[in-house]
Amino acid sequence: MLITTLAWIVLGLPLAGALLLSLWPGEPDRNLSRVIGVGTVALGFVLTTIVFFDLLSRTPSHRHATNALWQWINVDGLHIDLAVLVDPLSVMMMLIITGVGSLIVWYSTEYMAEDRDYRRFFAEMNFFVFSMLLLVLAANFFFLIVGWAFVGLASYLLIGYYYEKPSAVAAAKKAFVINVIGDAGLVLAAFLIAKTFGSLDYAQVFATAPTRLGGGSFTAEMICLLLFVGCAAKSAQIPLHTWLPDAMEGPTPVSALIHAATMVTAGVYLVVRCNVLFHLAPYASDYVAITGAVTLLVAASIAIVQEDIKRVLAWSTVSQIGYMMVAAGLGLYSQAMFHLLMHAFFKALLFLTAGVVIHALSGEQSLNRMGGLHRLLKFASFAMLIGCLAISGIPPFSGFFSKDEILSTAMAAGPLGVVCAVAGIIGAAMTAFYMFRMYFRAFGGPQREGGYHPHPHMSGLAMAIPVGVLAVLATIGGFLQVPWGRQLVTDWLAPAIPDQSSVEASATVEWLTSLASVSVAAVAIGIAWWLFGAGPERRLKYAHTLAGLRHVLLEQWLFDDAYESVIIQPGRDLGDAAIRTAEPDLTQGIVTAAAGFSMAGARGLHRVQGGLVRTYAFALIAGAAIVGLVVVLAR
Amino acid sequence: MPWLTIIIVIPLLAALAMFIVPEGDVGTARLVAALGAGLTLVMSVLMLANFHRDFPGPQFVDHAGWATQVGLDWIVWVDGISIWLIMLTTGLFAIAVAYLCFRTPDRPRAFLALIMLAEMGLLGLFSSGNLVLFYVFWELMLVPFYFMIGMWGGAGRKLASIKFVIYTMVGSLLMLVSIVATAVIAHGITGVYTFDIVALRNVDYTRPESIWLLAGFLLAFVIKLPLWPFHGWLPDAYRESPIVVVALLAAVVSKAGVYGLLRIGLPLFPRGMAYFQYPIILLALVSIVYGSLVAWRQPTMRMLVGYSSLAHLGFIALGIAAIDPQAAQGAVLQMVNHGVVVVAAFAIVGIIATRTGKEDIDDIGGLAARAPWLSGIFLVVTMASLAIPGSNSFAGEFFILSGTFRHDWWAAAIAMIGVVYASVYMLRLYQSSMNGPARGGDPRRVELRVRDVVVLVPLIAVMLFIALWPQVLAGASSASVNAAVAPAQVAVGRPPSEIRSVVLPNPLPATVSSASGVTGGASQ
Amino acid sequence: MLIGTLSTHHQATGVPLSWYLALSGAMFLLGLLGVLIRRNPLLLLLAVELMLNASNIALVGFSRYWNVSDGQIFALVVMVVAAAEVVIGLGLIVAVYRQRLALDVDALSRLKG
Amino acid sequence: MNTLAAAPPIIVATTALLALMAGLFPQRLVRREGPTVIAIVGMLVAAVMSILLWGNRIVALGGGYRIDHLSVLFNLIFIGCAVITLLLSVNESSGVDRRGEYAALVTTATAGMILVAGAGDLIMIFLGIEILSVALYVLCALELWRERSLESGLKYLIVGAVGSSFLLYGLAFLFGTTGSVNLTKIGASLTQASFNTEPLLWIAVTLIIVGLGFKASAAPFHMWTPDVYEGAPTPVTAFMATATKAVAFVAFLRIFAGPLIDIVHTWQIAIGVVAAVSIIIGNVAALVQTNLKRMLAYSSIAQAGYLLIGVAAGTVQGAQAVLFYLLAYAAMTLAAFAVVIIREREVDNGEDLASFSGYGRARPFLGGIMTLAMLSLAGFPPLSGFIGKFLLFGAAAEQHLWWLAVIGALGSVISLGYYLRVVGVMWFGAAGDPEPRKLLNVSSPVTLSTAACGVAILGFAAFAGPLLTVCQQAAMSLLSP
Repeated sequence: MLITTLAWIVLGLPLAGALLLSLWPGEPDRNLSRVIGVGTVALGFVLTTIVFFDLLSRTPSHRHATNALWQWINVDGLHIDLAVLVDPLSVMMMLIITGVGSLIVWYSTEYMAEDRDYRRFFAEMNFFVFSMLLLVLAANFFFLIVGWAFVGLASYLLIGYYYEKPSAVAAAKKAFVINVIGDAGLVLAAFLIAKTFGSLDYAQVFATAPTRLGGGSFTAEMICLLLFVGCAAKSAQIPLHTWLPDAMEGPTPVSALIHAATMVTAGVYLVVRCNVLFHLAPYASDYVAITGAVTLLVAASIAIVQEDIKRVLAWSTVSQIGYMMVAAGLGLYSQAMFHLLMHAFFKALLFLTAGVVIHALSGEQSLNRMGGLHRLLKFASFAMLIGCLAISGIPPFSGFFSKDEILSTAMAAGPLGVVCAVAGIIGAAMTAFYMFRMYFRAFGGPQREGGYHPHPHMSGLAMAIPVGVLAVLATIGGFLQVPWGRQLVTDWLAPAIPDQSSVEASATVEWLTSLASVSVAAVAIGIAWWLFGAGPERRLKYAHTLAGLRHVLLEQWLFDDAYESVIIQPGRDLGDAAIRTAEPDLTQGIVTAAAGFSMAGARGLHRVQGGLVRTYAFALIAGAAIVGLVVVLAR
Repeated sequence: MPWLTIIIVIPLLAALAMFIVPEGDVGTARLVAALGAGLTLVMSVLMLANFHRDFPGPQFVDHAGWATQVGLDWIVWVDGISIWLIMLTTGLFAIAVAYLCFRTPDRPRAFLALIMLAEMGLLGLFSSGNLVLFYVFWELMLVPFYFMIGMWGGAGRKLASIKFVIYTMVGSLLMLVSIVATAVIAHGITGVYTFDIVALRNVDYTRPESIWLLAGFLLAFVIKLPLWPFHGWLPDAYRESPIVVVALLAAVVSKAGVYGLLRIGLPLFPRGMAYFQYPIILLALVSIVYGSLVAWRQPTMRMLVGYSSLAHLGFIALGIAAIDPQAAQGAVLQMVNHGVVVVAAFAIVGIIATRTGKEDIDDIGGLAARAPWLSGIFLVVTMASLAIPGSNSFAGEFFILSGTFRHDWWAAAIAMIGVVYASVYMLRLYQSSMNGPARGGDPRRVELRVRDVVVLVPLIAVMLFIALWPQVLAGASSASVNAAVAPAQVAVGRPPSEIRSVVLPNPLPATVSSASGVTGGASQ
Repeated sequence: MLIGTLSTHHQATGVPLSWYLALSGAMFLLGLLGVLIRRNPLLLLLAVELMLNASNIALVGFSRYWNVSDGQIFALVVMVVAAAEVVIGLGLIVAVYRQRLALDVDALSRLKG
Repeated sequence: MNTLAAAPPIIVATTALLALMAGLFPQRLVRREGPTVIAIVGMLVAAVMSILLWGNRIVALGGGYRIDHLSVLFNLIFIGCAVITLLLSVNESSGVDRRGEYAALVTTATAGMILVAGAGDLIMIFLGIEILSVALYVLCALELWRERSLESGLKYLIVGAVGSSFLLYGLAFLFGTTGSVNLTKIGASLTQASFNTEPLLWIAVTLIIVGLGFKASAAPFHMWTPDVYEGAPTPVTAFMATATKAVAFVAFLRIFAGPLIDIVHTWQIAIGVVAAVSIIIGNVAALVQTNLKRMLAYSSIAQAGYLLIGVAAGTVQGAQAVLFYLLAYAAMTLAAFAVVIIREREVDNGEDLASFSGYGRARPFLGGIMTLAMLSLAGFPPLSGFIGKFLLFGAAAEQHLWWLAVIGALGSVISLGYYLRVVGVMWFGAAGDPEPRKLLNVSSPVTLSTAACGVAILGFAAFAGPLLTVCQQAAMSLLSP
C-alpha cells in the first residue's frame, strides 16, 4: 500500500509541476519555475528510493504491488483501470527516470537560463517525466499506450521547443508522426491481446499467456511483432529510426533526457516487460534481435561521418539501443536492462558534456568549428573522455561490463546469437572509432582557426555537478554486475522476468569475447587518434577515399529519401488527385449530372409547351391512347 | 414532469420570442437566446441527474396524441444512447450561443432564432420514439440550417444552401417511403399499424424486407453523416457557411446519421444491417482514408477540419457497422467526443480567422510566440482531434477499433492509416499556424480573450473529464448499446457468448422514471 | 356480356347498338380531327360540338338498348351545356375580334413555355 | 326534407343571381362592395347549412344529389376557396362595373362544384363540371382588354371543351356498360357481373380518366394549365388551382372510389401512371420557370400527381389522404397566390420571380407566409403538406404501389429545386425596389385572408388528428352508398 501510494505521488508530482507551470497566470518568477521544475522530479527520486528500499526489504516473490485509482472504463467485459504496477522492473525504470531526470533538469536550469520561455521548458520537461513514469508504472497495456503516446507528445513539444525554427518544427512533426505509426502498432497489439485474453492487464495477460497461447503460435508472434512496431518507432530501430537524429533540434538537455537516457529506451523496456509473450514468440524475438543487430551497425556507420556533435551522439544512441534490442531479442532481458541503465549514465553524460561545450561556444554544434578545446574546457574534456571510454567498452568503465555481458552471453545463445555478437563486436569497433573521432576533433589537436570569440567559458555549478555525478556513475556503474561476481541487476529483476533464459556463457567464451571487443575498440581508438588527433590536415587528406560509401553514409543510407519518394510524396499526390478529380467529378459529379438531367428535361418540356392549342389537344389524345393502353395491359 | 417535452419546447419558445424582440435590440435578442440555450442545458443536466444508468430501455417517456389514427404521435424518450446526444446538443448549442453573443452576426434576431430552431429540431430528433416524429425532426432541423447557410454564408451561399438541402432530401424522402413501408409491412406481420420504434423492434421482417426497408433509411443516414462518396454537399456547405454553422453541422447534425443507424438500423432491421455491414464498413474505411488525405492537402483551416470530420465520422460509422457491443460503445463515446472536439477546433479556426482576417493555412504562422494561451489550448484540441492515446477521442476510437478488430481485424488495420494521417494533417494545421516564423499580422491580437475562454474552457473541461473517466458515459450507455446491437449480432451469427443483451427492453414504467407519460411501446 | 349483344338486332327498331356506336365513334374522331387541324376558332367550336353530339348519339343509343330514359335525359342536358359553351365561345371570339386580333388559334400562342 | 338537403347548391346558386343583380345597382358603393358582400354572406350561409347537415345521409333531387360527409366536406372546401378568392379580389384595380359579374361567376362556379361533390348520378357530375367550367372560361377572360387574359380564356374554352367531350364520352360508355346513370346502381351492376374483359368498360374508364385528369390538370392532359394560369387574373388562377382541382378529385373519388371500386384493377395502374407522369413532368418543367404563376401552375400539375396517388390506391386510406391533402393543398396554394396578388399590386411585374428578390427581408410577414407555403408544398414537416404526402405514400404502400411512392419521393426532391428557389430569392437575394408602389393595410381583407391561409398551413398540421377523423368519415361515405 505504501509503495503504490508513493508511486502515485511520484507520478503525480511532475504532472502537478507541469500543470502549475503551464497554468500559472502571467509570467512566473524564474526561481519558481526552477524550483518546481527540479523539485518535483528530485522529490520523485527521493520517494522512488524509498520504494526501492521497501521492495528490497521484501522477499523477491513479494516485490510487486498494484493499485487502481478508479475504474477508467468497462466496455463489454473489457475492464481498464487507471492503475499502477510497482515491481522491480518499473522501479528500476523509475530510478533512472527520476534520478537521471532530476540531474538533467537541474542542469537545464543553467543551460536554459538565457531562454525566453523558461517556464514552458520546465513545464514540458515535467510533463515528459510524468509521461515516462506513466509509461513504466502502467499496470495494463492501455495506460502503457497512453504513457507511450504522452512521451511522444512531450518529445514532440521539446524537439519543437524552438518553434520559430522551421527545421525544429519539421523535426518535431517527423518524430511525432513516426511515433504515431509505432502507437498504431502498439494499439493493434493491444486489440489482439484484448481479443485473445479479454483483458489488458499485465498480470492477467502474462499469467494466462502460456496456457492461452501455444509457444510459437501465430497469435503470439503477431502480438509481439505488433508490439515491436511500437518499440521500433520509439527506440529508433530500423526502419523507423529516421526521426531520432532530426530530434537533435531540441535543446541539449532534452536530447540527454528524452533522446538518450529514458524515452528512446522505452522500446527495450516494453520488450522486457512483455518477456513472457516474447518468450512464446521465437520468430518475433529473432526479428527483434536481427533488427537490433542491423540497426547497431547501420547507425554506427552513419555516426562515423557526422559533423554535428549532437548528431554523432544521436546515431550512437540508435546504435546502442540496437545492442539492447539484440539482448532483448535473444532473451537476455536483464542484460538488456543492465545496458539500458549503463547507457542512461554514459549517454546522459555525453550529451550533457556536449551541452557544456555547446553552451561554452554559444550554441556552436559543428565539429568543424571545434578543436583543441581540451585546454579551454578541461572539466568537459575529462567528462567527455570518461563518456567515450564508457561507451567504447573500455574496462573498467561502465559500458564495458554491460556491453561485454551482452556480447558474451549472445555467443552462447545459438547461431543467431553468434551472428549478433559478431555484429556487436564490429559495432564496438565502429563505436570506439566515431566516439573518439568526435573527442579528438573537439578536444584534441590545435584550436580552430581564428580562435574562439568570445572565449569559451566554463559553466556554473548547476551544470557541472550533474556532469560530475554522471561521470562518476559512468565510471563505476558497471560494477553493479560483474562477471562471476554479484549480479545485482539480474538478481533485482529476477522476480519480474520469470522467463529469464538460462543462457550462461562459458568462461572461455566470455574471456574471448571481452578480449575481442576490447582489442578492436582499442585499435579503433588508435586509428581515430592517428586520423584526428593531430588536427585537420590528415583528416582532409583522406576525406575523399571511399567517396561513394561516404556519400551513402552522409545520406544516412537513403532512408529519408526512400520514405519521401515511396510514401510521403505519393500520399500528397493522392490527396491532390482526390481534390482535383474525385471531389469535383465523382462526389459532385453525381449531383451535377442529376441536376443537369432534370434541367435538360425541364428545357425540353419548355420547348414542347409552344402555346399551340393543337399541341395541347394532341397531347390529350396521345395521353388518352397511353391510358387506354395501360388499362388494357394492366387489366 | 415531462422533461423531454419541456427541453424540446424551450428553444422553440426562445425562437418564437425573437419575433417579439424589437428590431435592432441586439441585447434582448442575445438575452433571449442565452436564456433559451441556458435553460435547455440546465434542464437536460437535471434530467441526466435523474437518469437511471443501468436501465437499457426508454426513460422519461412523454406521450401525447397528435394524429393517432394514422400513427402520428408525440412520443419522446431517451435511453442510454440518446441522453448523451441530448447532452451534446444542449451543451454545444449553449456554447454556440455564447460564441454568437460575443460576435453578434448580421441580423442577430433571425440568426439566433434559427439557431434555437435548429436546437429544437436536433433535440426532437434525438428523443423521437416514433419513426414519423423522427422524420419530422430530421427535416425540421434542415430548414434552419438552410436559412443560416443561405443568409449568412459566403459568396457561394445560394448554391451551397440549395445543394445542402437537396442532397440531404434525396436520402430523407426515400427514408419517408421506407418509414411508411415499415409500418405497412409490420402491419401485415403483427396486425398493428404503428410507427412506434419500441413496438417495431419486435417485428420479424423477412430478410429481403429488412434489406429493402433499411436501404431507404441507409441512404439518408450516410448522406447526413456523410460517408464517402455521399459527402457532395459537404465541401460547399462547409466552405460557405458561417463558422458556427459549420461547427454545428459537423458536431451535432452529422450525429443524426449515426444516431439513425444506432436507433433504427441496428435494432429494427438487424438482417438488413447484416446485409449492409460490409458495404458500410467499406465506405467508412474509404471515408477515413480519403477524408484524411484530402484534409491533409486542403488550403484553408476550416476545410481541413471539415474533411478531418469526414474521416472521424468514418470511424464512428465503422464502430456501428462492426456490429459489436464494444465497437458500438466506442462509437457512442466518439459521437460525444467528436462533437466536443470539432466544435473546439472550429472555434479556434474561427478565432484565428476573424482576428487575422485570413483562413489560408499558408498565410498564417508563428502565432504561438505572442499567443501562448491560444497555442496551448489549440495544442490540446489538436491532440484530442488526432486522438492521441490518453485523450477523450482515443477512448472512443480505441473501443471502436478494438471491437472491429475482434471480427474484422483488417478493417481496424486499414483504419489505422487514418489514425496516422490524422497526426499528419492535424499537425500541419497546428504547426503552420502556431509555429514557424510569424506571418499573418500581429499575433498579439490573436491571443485568447475572455469571450474565447468562455467558449473553449467548457469544451476543454469536458474533453479532460471524458479522457479521465469515460466510464461515466460508458456505464450509463452500455445497457442501451448492448440492447441496440444484440439483434444485429444474432443476425450476423455471432456466438451467444458475445451477445450481451438478449431481451429487448421495454420503456421504463412511469412510476420508476419521473416521466409523466405512459409508455408507447409494445410488450414482449 | 354486353359485347356479345352488340351485333344483335334490337327488337324495337331493328337498328343494332353497334351501328349507333360506330356512328358516334366516327363523329367523335371526326371532331377530334377537326380540333387538331382547324385554325379558325369558329370551326374549332364546331368540331367540339361534333364530339359532344357523338356522345349524345351514344347516350341515346345506349338508352334505347337498355330501354331506360336516363341516357336521353343526359343527352338533353348535354345539349343545353353545349349551347352554353358555344355562347361563351362566340362571345370570346367576338372579344378577340374586337381586340383586332387574328381569328386564328395558332396566333393564340403568346402564353407558352 | 329531401329538398332541404339540396339547400347548399340552391343557396349558392341564388346568391349568384343576387350578386349579379347587386352589381347592377345604381349606387356606386353598392355596386362596388355589394356583390362581394352578398356572395360571401350567401356562401357562408350555405356553409353553415352544410355544417348543420353533417352526419346526415340524404338523397335529394331524385337521386341526382345527395348529402353525405363527403359532400359536406367538399362544400366547405369549395366555399372556403371561393370566399378567400373573393376576399383576395377586394380592391382589385379592375373596373367596379364588373364586380357583380365577377362575384356572380365565382359563386356560380362554386354552385357547380357543390353539385359535383354531392352528385348522385353521372348527369349531375357532368352538369356540375360544365357549370363551373363555363363560369371559369368567362372568369379567365374577364379582363377582356388584356390580350393574355383573352387568350387564356379562349384556350381554356377550346381545350376544356375537348376535355369535357372526353369525359362525356366516357360517362356515356359507362352508362352504356351498366345501363344506369345512377352511381349506386352502376356500382351494384358492376359488383354483380364480371367485367374484367369488357372493352366498352375499358373505353369508359380510359376516357373518364382523361376527362377528369384534364380537369385536375394531370399530365399529359395538363398542357393548358400553365398558359391559362398565367393569363387569367391571379385571383381566378388561385380559384382554379384550388377549387377546380378539388372538383376533379371529388369526381374521381365519386366515380372510381365509389361504383368502380370493384374493378379497381382495371384503373389502378392507369391512374398510377398518370400520377407518376404528372409528378415527374410537373416538377421537372417547373424548374426553369421564371414566372411565379406559371411555376405554381406546374407545381399544381405535380401536386395533382400526388393526389392521384391517393386515388390510385382505391382505398379508404387513399381517399382520406386525398381529402386531407386537398385541404392542405388549398391552404398552401391560396397562400402562395395571395402573396403573388399582393406583390402584383405593389409592382408591375409582380408575378416575376425576380420581383421577389429580397422580399423576405423587406416584408418578413408576407415573405414568411410565402416561405411557409413553399416549404409545405415541398413537403417539409411538420407542415400540413408533409402530413398529406405522408398519408398518400402510406396509402400507396398499403396497396404495394411502391414505385409510386418512390417516384413521389424523387419528385419531391426535384421540386425542391424550384420551391427553394423562391425561398432563396426572397431571403438570400439582393433587395429589390426599396419603395413599393403602395403598402397594403394590415387589416385589409387581402392581408387577413393571406394570414388565414398561413395559419391553415400550420393549423391543419397541428390539428391533423381531428381533421383526419373528419376526412376518414368523408372517405367512408364513398363506400356506403
